[in-house]
Amino acid sequence: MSRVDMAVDFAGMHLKNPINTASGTFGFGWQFQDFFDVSRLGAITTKGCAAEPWAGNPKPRMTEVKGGMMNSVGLQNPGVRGMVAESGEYLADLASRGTHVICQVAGHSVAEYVAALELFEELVPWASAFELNVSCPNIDQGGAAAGSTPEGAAEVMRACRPVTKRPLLVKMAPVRLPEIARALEAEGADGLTVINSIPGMAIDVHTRRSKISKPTGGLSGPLLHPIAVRMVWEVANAVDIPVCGVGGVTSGEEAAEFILAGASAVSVGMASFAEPDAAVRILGELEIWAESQGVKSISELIGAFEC
Amino acid sequence: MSRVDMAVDFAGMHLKNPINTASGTFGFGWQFQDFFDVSRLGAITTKGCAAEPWAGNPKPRMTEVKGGMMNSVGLQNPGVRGMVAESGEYLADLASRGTHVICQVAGHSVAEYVAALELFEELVPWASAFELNVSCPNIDQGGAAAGSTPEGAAEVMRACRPVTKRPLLVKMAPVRLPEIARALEAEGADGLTVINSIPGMAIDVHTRRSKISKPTGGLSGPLLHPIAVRMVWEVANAVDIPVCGVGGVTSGEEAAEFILAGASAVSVGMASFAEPDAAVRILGELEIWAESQGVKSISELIGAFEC
Amino acid sequence: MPTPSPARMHDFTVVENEPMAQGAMRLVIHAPALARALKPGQFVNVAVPGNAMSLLRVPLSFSFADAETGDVEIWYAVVGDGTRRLAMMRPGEASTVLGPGGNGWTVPEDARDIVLVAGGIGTPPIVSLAAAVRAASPDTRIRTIVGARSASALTGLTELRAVSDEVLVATDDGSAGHHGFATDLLPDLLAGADFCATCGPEPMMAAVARACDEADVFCEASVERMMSCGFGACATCAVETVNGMKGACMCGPIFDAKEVIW
Amino acid sequence: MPTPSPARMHDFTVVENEPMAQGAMRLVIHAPALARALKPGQFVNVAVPGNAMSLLRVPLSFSFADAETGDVEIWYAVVGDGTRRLAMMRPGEASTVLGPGGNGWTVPEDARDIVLVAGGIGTPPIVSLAAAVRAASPDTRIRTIVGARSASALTGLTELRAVSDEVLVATDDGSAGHHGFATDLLPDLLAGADFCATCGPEPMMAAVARACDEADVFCEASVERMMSCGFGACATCAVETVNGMKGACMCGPIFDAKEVIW
Ligand SMILES: Cc1cc2nc3c(=O)[nH]c(=O)nc-3n(C[C@H](O)[C@H](O)[C@H](O)COP(=O)(O)OP(=O)(O)OC[C@H]3O[C@@H](n4cnc5c(N)ncnc54)[C@H](O)[C@@H]3O)c2cc1C
Ligand SMILES: Cc1cc2nc3c(=O)[nH]c(=O)nc-3n(C[C@H](O)[C@H](O)[C@H](O)COP(=O)(O)OP(=O)(O)OC[C@H]3O[C@@H](n4cnc5c(N)ncnc54)[C@H](O)[C@@H]3O)c2cc1C
Ligand SMILES: Cc1cc2nc3c(=O)[nH]c(=O)nc-3n(C[C@H](O)[C@H](O)[C@H](O)COP(=O)(O)O)c2cc1C
Ligand SMILES: Cc1cc2nc3c(=O)[nH]c(=O)nc-3n(C[C@H](O)[C@H](O)[C@H](O)COP(=O)(O)O)c2cc1C
Ligand code: FES
Ligand code: FES
Repeated sequence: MSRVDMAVDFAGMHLKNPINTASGTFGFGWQFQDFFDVSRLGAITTKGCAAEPWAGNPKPRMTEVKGGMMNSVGLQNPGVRGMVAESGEYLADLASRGTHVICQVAGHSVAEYVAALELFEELVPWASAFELNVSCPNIDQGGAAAGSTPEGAAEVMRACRPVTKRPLLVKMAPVRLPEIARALEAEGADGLTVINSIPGMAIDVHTRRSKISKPTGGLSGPLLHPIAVRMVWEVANAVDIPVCGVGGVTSGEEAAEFILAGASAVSVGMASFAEPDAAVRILGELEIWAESQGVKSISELIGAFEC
Repeated sequence: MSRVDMAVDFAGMHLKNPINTASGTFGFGWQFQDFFDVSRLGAITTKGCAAEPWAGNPKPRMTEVKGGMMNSVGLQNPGVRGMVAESGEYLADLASRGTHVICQVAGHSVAEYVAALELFEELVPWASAFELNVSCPNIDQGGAAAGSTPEGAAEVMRACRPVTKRPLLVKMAPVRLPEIARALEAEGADGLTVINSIPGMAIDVHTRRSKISKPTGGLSGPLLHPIAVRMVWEVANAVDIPVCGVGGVTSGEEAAEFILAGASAVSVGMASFAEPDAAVRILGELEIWAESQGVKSISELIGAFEC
Repeated sequence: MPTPSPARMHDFTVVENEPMAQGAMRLVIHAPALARALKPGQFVNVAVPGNAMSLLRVPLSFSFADAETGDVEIWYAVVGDGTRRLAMMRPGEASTVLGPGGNGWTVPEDARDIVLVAGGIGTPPIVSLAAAVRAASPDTRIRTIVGARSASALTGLTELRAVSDEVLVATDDGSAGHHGFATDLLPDLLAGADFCATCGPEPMMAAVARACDEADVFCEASVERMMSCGFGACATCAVETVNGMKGACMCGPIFDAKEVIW
Repeated sequence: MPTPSPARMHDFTVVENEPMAQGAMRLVIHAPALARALKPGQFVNVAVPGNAMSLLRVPLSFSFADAETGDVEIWYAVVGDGTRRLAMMRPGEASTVLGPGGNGWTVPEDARDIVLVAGGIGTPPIVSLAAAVRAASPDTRIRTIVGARSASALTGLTELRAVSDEVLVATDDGSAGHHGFATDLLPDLLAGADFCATCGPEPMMAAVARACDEADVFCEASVERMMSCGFGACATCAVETVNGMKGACMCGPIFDAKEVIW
């Protein structure tokens, strides 16, 4: 029994603790069920799905870089219907055990976001919230473009807002954060997930070609962390809606940095690849830290960075 | 004797090789003179100097992060006159030995950039070029702000352009690169240095305070490299003026990635701290790579990335 | 819900780690529960200590898994930072391994004449398969082709000869066996065969797949991809198939060679 | 041109690396040219292997440098990743060290009654200074105060007793000597002193500086800053002084205590 109440309110959800999982790094949850009790987490965010299945990018889709990895999966997904058929039962059960399920929504255009969200709204009663991924660096049109200007992001939000009464989160690109955050808040976003992977490049200097099938890919891992903490702080200072911190979390202290910077929740990403139960270890470490801070509730620490 | 001609043309300078040093990581050159023959480098870029001396930020000014470091030096500098008095003789001699000296120019406002550049123009006949640092993340006004919008960057360039006929480079912030690059090219910039350190944050979760004296600092080191390579590629594709790549170079292959991505020169930054002769080791490795590529001149490899 | 990966987290200690051929090492690890669980064609995912900048595991096939001793044998080429660090692990050193990963070979029950084609460092899954087939059915005919750049890079000859009826060798430089591609030798062997398994460089496997298609022999191939997780969570390992993208770590690494778009 | 740092790159091997007090280790490295060059108060900058994510060296003072044997002795507190990795280096292991860095103490030629104040892991530069003063002038009076959190964290007592006329001890918890701050004991000693040197936590050194100022005794302090390079190239080590910012690695680490804005 912890002496600190780990529960937090995040975008209209009451999470039993702040630990969430980053979209695209936790599959649809069931991939982890034999490694640990997934229902110990506050929430999970599922891989971005579009109205129709996407094949994603050619191989190779991944390369390691110093301090992380770079991927060009290109949002391969089974489509909303495929996802529900495959994983719906598991996710509904997980939701019934008190872990909020956040379904990420993908699209190449405003119309595709709306179409995917409409399908989700209809087919996934167990989902607590939806996250619009307007920032995937790995798709040729739509994603990156939409999320990289205040106007583009606002347009997606404006079109999606009427589709559901459930909380709508937006996964933000690592660019022009405060501006875009304000634009999204104005259009009714309930929360912001900061940040998506930062576009990078890794060249094989012998073949002179990209180490992945596209010239650029999305960077994940520890290399992002100090950048992501700064971005969370900027966004938390710019808007009143809550923020979920993402980027390079491998320890409870790194999660704590996000919370101090103003995040109400923290997602574990690629750390789960090499260590499938990383999220629950990090939760334990976060709890120890919260206890060391002499607070009754971890919510007291949200934004408690002093400067 | 190398079988590859390592000379490159960069912004009106003929460099004996593409290796340059990143401003703020190489002092004023003489700090390295007992570690290796600095005149083996194509160029060096000196610490940013303003018209008047700056005291910089309080301590602590540095913390290590995974894959790099974060600093908040805040452009402490002796002012142009102080710099010339202290280091002018050394730099003039270095220039006479065929290593181009690029003097970086700092300011809090357009007027201060102009004032510093005017002083430089008058006092440093031995400098081959000037680099406007419109992107220092560690000063409260001016720097970061000026370089983070196309309008702001263009304004600085427009005001400085008439002051000197020597090449004017601009050290770019890691934001909105292609747009800002085009704006700078339109105002007559001769070359672009990409990128300055990325702002980050590191929180001591026990004291809840920043690990440095400011809430945010500038990140350097390997963690930047894949991001910087991508940004160099974007800029090189956006403009016709040449680019110098900076960020996380610790090996010849990492320098080669910048060249393939479109950089005509490459600066070594924090690698010189732990290994003072890193730049010349990297030069040797770059030469070996160039030889392996079966070219007559390393210039053939500039932008030779295939995608 | 689809079936999750059979992979579990295991501690291991290094038993042996020695050079075995040009650029290749033979690693024996002690991990009893893993050794009991592994089926030929599956893989393991090893956490290699020594570089805090590298967070991912190294996916590797196995050549032998001994349920009695608890040892698992791995043959690997030293190609980059991860395998270089692996090559530095000394007997007694410990780390963790995730496994078994993937599906394993599915030799048809009634196969009585099988052909195996291994190239380069692709021998391990072929070696474990050959041993299993031989153990299960002493009179199945096993004919094997092993290829490599050069004689010094050949692996698994002894092990494969011990269980095969015939082992043919091909080297790119002619320093051993046939001077040329392993697949040059294949068409002759396929006549009469009812199953073919292959693991090696992708162009080789593609050629094997084509030859089997022409000879109408059912062929399985062990397909490699850059893997981030190894248990179905990341989609970096996708293989283009005639039935859409399929993850190498869950639907593979063993694929019906006809299904793969080479 | 200002004088560049005297630092050069040296290879070293570890001779000894053993716990010496609560949380502190005693390291002896073999680096002959460095041992010959070091003057009391200077520092060295050690590359510690074992973490590819950490690129900077660890700056450390030295307690003894033996020009004959070529050995340099370092006492360090294990406080973070760099010093934790250093604590794992075994005798025989090799790496590189940059040094000597900085300026060293400047004891006035005519000083005949000196007071030394060391706190925590700040003893090394005081130990090397005391030994040098004693060697140079057998009849200079040396009185020393050593402070620490607790008796088990005291370092350098034996070494300092061997060369001091008197050694006073203070611990925060009273487990040895005076129960309280080292600086509580200072005013009595300063009467008659003509030089004071201090190294330890910044609040302690500030108090020493104040006391010396009041007693009109020339005082030098060894000031620590986060250092990126250690040879004047980065400006991360700046110390605020009444004469503006001064780099701890070039103008320091030893400063006239009156010059420092504490
Ligand atoms: C299911 C599976 C089984 C494998 N079995 C074996 C085996 O039994 N023996 C063996 O030697 N190798 C095997 N590999 C390949 C092995 O995983 C890679 O050689 C290894 O990951 C390289 O890591 P590195 O850090 O040393 O090299 P890196 O520096 O990461 O890369 C060096 C080269 O290896 C390639 N590579 C790197 N990682 C992978 C990967 N995960 N999959 C495919 N290619 C990669 C890169 O494209 C590059 O050309 C297998 C791969 C998979 C997916
Ligand atoms: C000139 C000089 C001489 C020194 N001499 C000694 C010595 O003789 N014995 C000794 O134990 N320590 C000495 N230090 C301090 C020593 O450098 C730090 O304790 C060490 O760098 C910590 O590294 P880390 O990676 O273990 O800790 P980190 O994880 O980097 O940090 C742990 C703690 O140490 C502090 N710290 C880290 N690096 C430095 C640094 N470069 N300077 C000051 N504080 C730092 C941090 O603020 C933090 O509180 C000296 C420092 C300087 C600048
Ligand atoms: C293989 C992979 C796939 C990803 N797919 C998605 C995705 O579908 N949607 C998304 O918003 N982010 C995706 N991401 C980004 C992560 O959600 C996360 O923002 C990023 O990895 C940074 O967090 P980390 O450093 O903790 O991994 C993906 C990341 C990886 C590594
Ligand atoms: C201590 C320090 C001081 C710096 N000072 C400056 C500066 O004055 N002007 C500037 O444009 N960049 C400055 N930089 C940024 C570097 O020039 C470079 O852009 C950055 O460090 C990335 O390169 P690296 O990863 O190779 O170090 C500084 C970096 C460091 C670490
Ligand atoms: S390696 Fe992650 S899904 Fe296959
Ligand atoms: S540590 Fe770099 S200037 Fe002092």
